[in-house]
Amino acid sequence: MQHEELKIKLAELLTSATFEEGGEWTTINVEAADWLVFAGQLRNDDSLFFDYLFCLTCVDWKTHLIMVYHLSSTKHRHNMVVKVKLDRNKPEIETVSHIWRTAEFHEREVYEMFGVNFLNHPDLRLLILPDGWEGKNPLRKDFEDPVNMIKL
Amino acid sequence: MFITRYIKEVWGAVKSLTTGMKRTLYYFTHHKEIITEQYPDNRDTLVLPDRFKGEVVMPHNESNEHRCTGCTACELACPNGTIKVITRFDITPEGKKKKAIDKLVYHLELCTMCGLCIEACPSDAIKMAQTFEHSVFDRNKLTKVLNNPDSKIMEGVE
Amino acid sequence: MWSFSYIANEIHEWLSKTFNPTWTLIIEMVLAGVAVIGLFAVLGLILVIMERKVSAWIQIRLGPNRVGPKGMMQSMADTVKLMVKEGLTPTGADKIMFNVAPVIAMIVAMLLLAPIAFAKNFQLWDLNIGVLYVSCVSSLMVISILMAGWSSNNKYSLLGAMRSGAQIVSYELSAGLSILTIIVFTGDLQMSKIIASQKTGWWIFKGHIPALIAFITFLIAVTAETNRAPFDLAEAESELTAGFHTEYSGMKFALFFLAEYVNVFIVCAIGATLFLGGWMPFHISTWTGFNHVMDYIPSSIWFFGKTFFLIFVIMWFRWTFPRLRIDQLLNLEWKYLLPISMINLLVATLMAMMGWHF
Amino acid sequence: MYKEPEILSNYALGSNSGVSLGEGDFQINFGPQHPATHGVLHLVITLNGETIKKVEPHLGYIHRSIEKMCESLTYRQFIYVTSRMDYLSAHINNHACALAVEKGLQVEVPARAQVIRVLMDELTRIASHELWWGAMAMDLGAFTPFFHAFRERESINDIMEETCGARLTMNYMVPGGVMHDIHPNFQKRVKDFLQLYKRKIHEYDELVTGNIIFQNRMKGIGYLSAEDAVSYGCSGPAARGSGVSSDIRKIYPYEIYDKLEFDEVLETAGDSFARYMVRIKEMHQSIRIIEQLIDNIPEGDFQAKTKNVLKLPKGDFYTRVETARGELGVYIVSEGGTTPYRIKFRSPGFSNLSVLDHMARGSKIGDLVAMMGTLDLVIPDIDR
Repeated sequence: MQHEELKIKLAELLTSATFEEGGEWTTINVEAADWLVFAGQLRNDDSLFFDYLFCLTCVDWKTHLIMVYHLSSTKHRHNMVVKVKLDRNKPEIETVSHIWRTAEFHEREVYEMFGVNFLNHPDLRLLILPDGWEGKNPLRKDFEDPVNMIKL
Repeated sequence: MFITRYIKEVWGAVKSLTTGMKRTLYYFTHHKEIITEQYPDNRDTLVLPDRFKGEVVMPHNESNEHRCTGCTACELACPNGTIKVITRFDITPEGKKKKAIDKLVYHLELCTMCGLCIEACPSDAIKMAQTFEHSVFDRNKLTKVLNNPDSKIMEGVE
Repeated sequence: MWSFSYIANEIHEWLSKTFNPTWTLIIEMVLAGVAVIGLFAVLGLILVIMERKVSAWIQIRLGPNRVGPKGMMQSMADTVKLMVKEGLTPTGADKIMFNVAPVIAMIVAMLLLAPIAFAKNFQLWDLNIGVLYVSCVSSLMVISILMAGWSSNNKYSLLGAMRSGAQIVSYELSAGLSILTIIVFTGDLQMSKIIASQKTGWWIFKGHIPALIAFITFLIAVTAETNRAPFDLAEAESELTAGFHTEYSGMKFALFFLAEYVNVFIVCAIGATLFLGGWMPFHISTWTGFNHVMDYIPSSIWFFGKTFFLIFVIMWFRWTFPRLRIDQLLNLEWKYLLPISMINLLVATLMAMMGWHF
Repeated sequence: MYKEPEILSNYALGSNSGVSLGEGDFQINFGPQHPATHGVLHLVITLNGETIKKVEPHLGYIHRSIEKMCESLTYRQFIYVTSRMDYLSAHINNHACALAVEKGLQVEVPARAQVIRVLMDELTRIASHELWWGAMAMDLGAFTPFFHAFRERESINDIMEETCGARLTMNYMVPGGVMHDIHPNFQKRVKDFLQLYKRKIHEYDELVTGNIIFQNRMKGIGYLSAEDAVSYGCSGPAARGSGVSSDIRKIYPYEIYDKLEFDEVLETAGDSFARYMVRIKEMHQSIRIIEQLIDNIPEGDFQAKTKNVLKLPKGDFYTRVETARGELGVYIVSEGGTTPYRIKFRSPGFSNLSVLDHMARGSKIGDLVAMMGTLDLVIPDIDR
């Protein structure tokens, strides 16, 4: 499906969503509350069929966090980006690991690196950081590590 | 039939195993296929390609002159903070102040041999040397000063 | 003149003249013990360097080439290294069993040397059930591996030991059956008589196809019994780090290492005795001149030559094949080797009854 | 910051992990130092006898936080760090980053540079597959193929050393092209390599592929269905072994891949042997690409003119390339400055590792090693 077509279809599915222009792929902003239902529709709708979540990450914008989901369809070969804005002090979002199994690992990574709490995640534990890690989440902008200098 | 299939299976297995054994026997008997390089015995004949990135050096000519103007382009280009340019101001015969390097400090222990400093240098003052035996007993020896003592900038390099 | 049997007889005569019979026997036993231990050490050194060179050439490498002439002293250096290493015993281990296991491995290997004929008339003990003795004692090897694996208090070791238990017990069967094929032909269990029966030709030639099949089965089975690749599941480096000897270090590890190589030597020696005529030279029936030349080569060289050829074949296996999985290993034994060797034994018995072999 | 955990054995299965320790079950730590993990991967395996009940990866032993490091490096500098992620396909990682920066700057890369880049990518892919082939055979207990694979790989490394100046972490790609022109000997040496490769390639089949033990160890092991492969985000040979068409070079062509003749290798069996065959055949396809290009390197610049200080416009830039292990995504969020605001590397190994638990359940411990071999896990790529 082409960009314009996809936009119309997506706007039908979720009326509250806004689109972001300028990117390479169709980019849609979704509220955190709508995300779980919307994700299921993206995966299961035959004309959309976004079955391949190829990138899941988070960006810390100092005032808020933004979850970024890159989706692709192996059937229709179209791509889209979903952005979900989260509260920085209490970031919570529903997990999508039962829709795209790959999200399980990626969400665990985001959980420890950004402190985003994924609700109903089957196994939300530290994956990369050592057991017993306390304190801030390393990829947030205000993280400073006095032992291992990262900035030069 | 079961028996023929069984025999075929065994026969195929034996055949595939002997193919592999033939190959290894070939290498066992053909010693000229050996590819081992006996470093450090072959040190004299070992030639490294001229582009090999081993270490940053600053070439000097016979009258102890280099081409570095002290512009700090290499220092800015380096991703690891490997290079530190310490500049001083020389008084030229005309009485003007001119920037020149006092020391160009190079931390070999931090260097990843990416070659970005060489690319960045506008006056071709530094280049990569083809050395690779960098081990020393003291870490301090890895911090090097690239310009020779009392060296001067070459005429005509701006 | 300078054959092994000559030297042995000289020593025996001198001892008989000097001491009374009891002392003679005791001194002879001590001498034999020293000789066996010496043989172990020498075998260990030679086989390790041989393995390393064979693997190197197969893998287009040079192999050890620094210590001594052409690297031949490399295994000496390794021995020194292993001897000066600290032999750790893990805290949670069963100390007695842990330390006894490698010794048992060595004792089993030593016992196995008794009935082997190294040269003409040169044998420690020519007992009348030689072959039976060998197949009985060799199955004791599994005890040391099980002890080592269980007492280490390490899950990898335990897994390795359990694998090894299943493996050795099942492969004993087809090794035994293939030995039985030759016994059916000879009609005797005594080593010297088995060798004597091959005076006119080795069993691998005389016994037609059944002997050949038995020989191949024997090779596969003993490779498995000595835990060598492709059947090295007890060690399985890439799966169980080092299997049953994961926790061993220093001299205790060296004993296991040595026992493995001595076991390889012994099974190859038995294979050479049963199928390739032991110390018997290679004869072609009517070529008298050729047979004469062959007779001129000392019997010990014939024996060691054949044995080392078989050892090379087993090493060749090791450096060519990938490892089997545990269920495939047992499949191979119970579904392929065992039925084949049983049918083979049946055919061999028929042949022996009808006198169809040469 | 880091506190020693109070309970040392908190690797015990969590209540929500789906499997509980039954009678006769036990757990072993597979790694971080283990001969088969080829690095510092730590798997906690729950076993019942020899049968695997659960595989649980614990990562982070070689985590260097490359994503955070890149936030303080300029667009020219950050490329070199990515060589250290998947060190076996360093060129392709650098290529992905260079492409992402070029996408932001909207620089046209000269034709010569494009061809050189593709040539280097394919050589890297062959070198990476060679190492995988040897290492995987070694995992299965055959030691000889490892050395035979290194013979061919070594000649690729020599080519790299001559042209790029380094053997493993070349840092040859720069935004706008490549750092230097190719070495005058390059074409001749590549042709020599092709000859050597063609002379030796049949030995791979003799030693490993055709071997009955190897086939039995591989066939039917580690089955992965096409739906699972997509759902778990598998890419590269791991997905193509299950029949999922996922070659980025074909689907979303970059550089000159759309003008080249090569096939996307697809196997439908979905087992370890299928993944093995995909990689073996992929080497042939790479050879095909190199043969098409080696005599047709166009004349011209090897680098586009770019500004001294690169500044990406505000926005998101995402590039996908096909590395030897699968799809590598580089996601740059720019605020308009000289350094990226946030970088995310979507590494193929991370997603491919997540499928291991699903694949391995119910199989033997020896199979796990074979599966890990065919997934071709490179640990720095997983940890980043």
